[in-house]
Amino acid sequence: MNQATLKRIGLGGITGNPIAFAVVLGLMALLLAIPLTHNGYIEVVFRNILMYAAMAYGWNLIGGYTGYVSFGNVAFFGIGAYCSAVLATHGVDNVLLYVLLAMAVCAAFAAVVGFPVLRLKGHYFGIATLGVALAVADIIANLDVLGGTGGLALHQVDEAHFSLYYYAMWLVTLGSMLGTFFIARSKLGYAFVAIRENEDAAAVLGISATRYKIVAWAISAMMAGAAGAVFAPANGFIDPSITFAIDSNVFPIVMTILGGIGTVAGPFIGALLLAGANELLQRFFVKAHTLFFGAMIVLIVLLLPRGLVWLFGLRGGVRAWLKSLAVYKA
Amino acid sequence: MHLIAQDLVNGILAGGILAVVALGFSLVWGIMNIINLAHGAFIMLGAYTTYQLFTAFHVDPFLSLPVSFVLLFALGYLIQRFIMNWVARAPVLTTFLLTFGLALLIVNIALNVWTGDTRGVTTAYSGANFTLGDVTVPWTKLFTLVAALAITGVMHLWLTRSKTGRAIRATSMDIGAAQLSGVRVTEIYAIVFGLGAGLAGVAGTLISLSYALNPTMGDLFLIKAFVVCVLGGLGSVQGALVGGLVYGIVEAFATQIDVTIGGQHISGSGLQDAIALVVLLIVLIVRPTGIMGKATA
Amino acid sequence: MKLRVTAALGALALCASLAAPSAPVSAAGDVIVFGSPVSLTGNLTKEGHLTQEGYDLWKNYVNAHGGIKVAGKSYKVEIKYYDDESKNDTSAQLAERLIDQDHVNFLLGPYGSGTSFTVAQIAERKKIPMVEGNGAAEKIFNQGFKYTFGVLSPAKRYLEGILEMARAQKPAAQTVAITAASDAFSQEVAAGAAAYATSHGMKVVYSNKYPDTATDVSSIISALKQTNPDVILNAGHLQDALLVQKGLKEQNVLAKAYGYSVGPDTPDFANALGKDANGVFGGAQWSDAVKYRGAPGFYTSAREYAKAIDSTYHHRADYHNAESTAACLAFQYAIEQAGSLDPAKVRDALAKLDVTTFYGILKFDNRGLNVYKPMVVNQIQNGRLTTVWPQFTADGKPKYPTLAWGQR
Amino acid sequence: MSDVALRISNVGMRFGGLWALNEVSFDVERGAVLGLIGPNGSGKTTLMNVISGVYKPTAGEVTYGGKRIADVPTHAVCHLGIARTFQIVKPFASLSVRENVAVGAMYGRYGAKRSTRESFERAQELLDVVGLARVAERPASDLTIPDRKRLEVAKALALDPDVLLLDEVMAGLNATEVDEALDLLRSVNARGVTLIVVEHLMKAIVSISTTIVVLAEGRKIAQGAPADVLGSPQVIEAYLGSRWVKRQEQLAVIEAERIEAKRLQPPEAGA
Repeated sequence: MNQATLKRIGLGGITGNPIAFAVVLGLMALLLAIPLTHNGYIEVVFRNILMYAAMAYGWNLIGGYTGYVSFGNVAFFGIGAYCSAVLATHGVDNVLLYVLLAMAVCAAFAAVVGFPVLRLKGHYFGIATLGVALAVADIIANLDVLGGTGGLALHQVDEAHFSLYYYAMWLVTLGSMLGTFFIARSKLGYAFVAIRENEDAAAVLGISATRYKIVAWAISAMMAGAAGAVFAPANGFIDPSITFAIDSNVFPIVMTILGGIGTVAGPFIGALLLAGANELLQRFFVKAHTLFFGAMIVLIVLLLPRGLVWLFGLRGGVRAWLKSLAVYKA
Repeated sequence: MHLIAQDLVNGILAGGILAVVALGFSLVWGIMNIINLAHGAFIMLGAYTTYQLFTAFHVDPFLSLPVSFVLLFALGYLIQRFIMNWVARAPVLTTFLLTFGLALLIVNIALNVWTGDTRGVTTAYSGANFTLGDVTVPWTKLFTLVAALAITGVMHLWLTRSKTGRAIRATSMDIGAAQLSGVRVTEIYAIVFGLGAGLAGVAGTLISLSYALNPTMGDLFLIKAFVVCVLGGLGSVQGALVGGLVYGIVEAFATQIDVTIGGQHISGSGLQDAIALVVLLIVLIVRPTGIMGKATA
Repeated sequence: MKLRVTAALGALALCASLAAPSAPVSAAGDVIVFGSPVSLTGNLTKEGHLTQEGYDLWKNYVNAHGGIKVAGKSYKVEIKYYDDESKNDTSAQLAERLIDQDHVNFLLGPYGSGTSFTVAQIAERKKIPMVEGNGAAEKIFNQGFKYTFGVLSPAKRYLEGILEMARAQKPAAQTVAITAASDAFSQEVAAGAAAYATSHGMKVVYSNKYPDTATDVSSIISALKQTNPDVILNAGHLQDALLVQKGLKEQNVLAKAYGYSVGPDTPDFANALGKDANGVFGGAQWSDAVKYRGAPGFYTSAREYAKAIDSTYHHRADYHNAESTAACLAFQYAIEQAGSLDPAKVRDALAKLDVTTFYGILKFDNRGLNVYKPMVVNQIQNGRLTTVWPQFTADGKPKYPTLAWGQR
Repeated sequence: MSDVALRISNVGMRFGGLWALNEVSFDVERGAVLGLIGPNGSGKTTLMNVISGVYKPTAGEVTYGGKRIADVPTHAVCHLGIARTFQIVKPFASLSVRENVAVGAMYGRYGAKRSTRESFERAQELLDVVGLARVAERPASDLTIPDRKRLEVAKALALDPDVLLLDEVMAGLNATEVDEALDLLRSVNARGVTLIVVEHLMKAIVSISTTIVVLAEGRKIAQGAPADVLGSPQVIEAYLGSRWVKRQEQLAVIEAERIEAKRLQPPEAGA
């Protein structure tokens, strides 16, 4: 089995394996029923899963589809959250407005910053985005109007509105998922993938790499920003250490890769599994859960180097799978 | 005037450590294309090695440098050989994910071994200093800088002169060609990863002299390593040094900025990360491969 | 195909087990269950453990002495812990779980101001009282929360005592330099100290902040050194306290007093610095030297409490221990006074609480904050933590001015 | 004759101290098939890169319909009607063969007018034309070398070009495949597409080109009809080296001697 054949395994086209996508859509439909449990805990757990999934979709678009590995998407999550907080402190109490403003601001910010930053390639792009994220966090932490490190308190969440944020987050995630699906299948998606595969060859085919990279990053920013915009009022309080947390930066990347990079199902599957497993481990191993969490990631990477979506495309049972693993060994 | 000189000295002294912090990270990234998120954990292990030797056997921290290098080299070598190698041909980000998991594992094992207590390595000469005109220079940090320079120099010589060093550089330029000329890439990779870990261990030892230890200390240095190695130029020994010094000096001078604009008090010190990062962005935009990086066509 | 089915089943099992309650904590009706998300891993592990020790010591005492009496009936106490890794979204999730899944009666606070704030909101929404002893940022108490109570003195008071002490010495301190980490708690501490100094005729000659991720503060120390202050204060956490103290020695900065908001009270501080820790002052919520006479139902004096901590956990009682235990005590007395486990009634009892304990007075203002208890000032003297201020509770005299480096 | 599609005037391209191209000038007429030949390193691929806008020339200019190509960004060059293939093929490895071609149809000259679906239909047509329909669904990274060359041509054709630059699309093909490729190019040319062909296979070049331009060490050394150009000793020397010329001369002498000997031999009786 050669590298080329391996690449085909589990790929199933630009949107990834269709069965995996169908399963994910089904799961999304099920998640709509979560608030019916009237269990705040379950709701918060899944709201956080959805939040991470939306951020993972954002990252997947620029990192997975366009091949520009961003280490700074948390900036958009944070900016989105602050958009909500600023509106809330000015008396606006409307999640839709929060999300719209966050998406607009994030897209604009991504476009402005993207112009110089997206000229950089590969690792240098990655670091530049990390720089942008840390700098944005630092600047907000030093701005008194935004509460500095003290943060901003939004209005108190009451029981009646509690599920509202769940549904809002669900919609943001569904939007990111379907957005990814339709973008991937559209001309835009093919431009992104062409840039990922070979920027020079893409240019010769008439694709303006600069333009489409910025478009990809702006859409990516909108997804993360929308998640942030719902997170802020749901959490009721934000500060730079919450909204620009390292985890919020790394987790979506980890989830996407674990689920299946450059697929529509991957980010969701990754988020569900990672956040779900983390929650369970935390419950059963109050102290050692992070240890097991680390071990779990290592094992999954070693057993499924191309992500969980790969499972859906594997044919020929355990033996074929083991055989295909050997190909990744140096 | 005296503050400017003092800041320059502070910056250079801090930059020397950052250079070593970034060196191993930069080599692994530049040569193997692996973003090693476990680098911070390796730094922490190096610091604890020094701590253990110091508290149990009163070994001077500087004397423990070779020990932490060797121990961490061995650890890195084994990890690459028996874990990372398993997915060596998978896409780049797969190994990135793997190092994320490894970092979690190592840090949490350390939490169980050493607990979350904060510890320090305080030697008899810790804090001793001398003055040059108005400028105060702490001996420990000066020695640290000297050690950092020496390590960078040795690394540079080894990479350019030794047979293995050349094989490493050949591999980083063209794996296929290197393989054809008889380089065992698996072995080279294990050595490079070991080297990266060993240098992280050395950095940890040097850090333990000025910074208190706890199992999660590595993360802060990991982020700095990211910035420094790109600032200087990925995979370049001199780049790490230049990047470290630039970063240290920028941070030192950023501290003294202090202005008030429209009622908003801006402390450069509070913004020192942001300032350093803006410098990074400017450098990258002017020179997309870092200060010492090779310009590519 | 088989693989996929296995995977799908695995995923299903995972979802299902999320919904299931964990170990049945409140089997019978004669147990009061408290819940607390604390930092058991992550960068606040140490503080999280101290918090947990404080809670557990109280639980063991109460259970060994017949439990809490509510309307004539004795209840045993149980505490359900989860690890919030000091992360905000995690502690929110855990607080919800404790309430909805584990059905705890009451919440004990997490460690840290940010997480306390998050959990406070959930307590408010669910109308479950929370008493916390480890989130001193005043912001938490300015939101109008009715179900959150803090047993500790607010952040702005942390360094006031040191300034008060330094002003009372001869020669009296005139000038002060303040360095502070950028996090919310430290900023409140610094602002409080600066306000106190200015309003009491002292001059703040230097004030600056550094990122709470700083690994080198030497340039701040260089700038501070130029202003030649009488008192050097640092508002931060253990790691930066060590960094600052080392840096001060490295640059040979001489002041009459060195004070830290957090650091000197943890044994780690003196262990890490050795002799260089001598002479350092630390603001503390409590020390084992305080001379309060506590109400019955628990150790009545600080000495007894310290002895219990030492024999159980084999280290000197830390104020994180004490304030955590105090949070439990607030519940104990409030529940007894309410004579009920009804959350609303216990809340009202907490609001009216006025009791003295080994830790000091437990009484809350209308925001839920314990503003009635003074802070203490400790000084490390010959490697030992000695309480030196306020005078009525001190077990030693402040050594002032602090000796030059190398003579300590 | 005045219908010039592409004008290359005094183009020079310097890399560091080396002039890869030096004062190269020639016109390409609309509808022509121009063969561009020269030894390795003579600057053929560099010239292709200049024409397709990948490199900006150090000196001189390339104009297409009176418009300077150096001012047009790479991605917009194809919108003018110029398409190219790469000597080292650059397929989008994880995309299928059809998708590879469809990307060209989407973003090429008439891409804006095509829906995604129409682009795929166009791609399928082109795959039929180049003979890749049988592997349309396979990932491009699976293709054999000859198929990759075909894919390059199909991608370029998907851009609906007026001028098509072909960089060694026949290298590595066997005799039958070369003939197929030539037929393909002829049919493309017959539809009015101007071709610029870089090729090592002399036979192929000669059979298809209307004009041949010869480059050596970055300079143009000859231009003209295939037969004329290939006959020129200067070209032969530059292209094949002086030893080859010498050997040809020796061969010519031997041949002349052989013929002479044959003439002198008396005819056999009864033959």
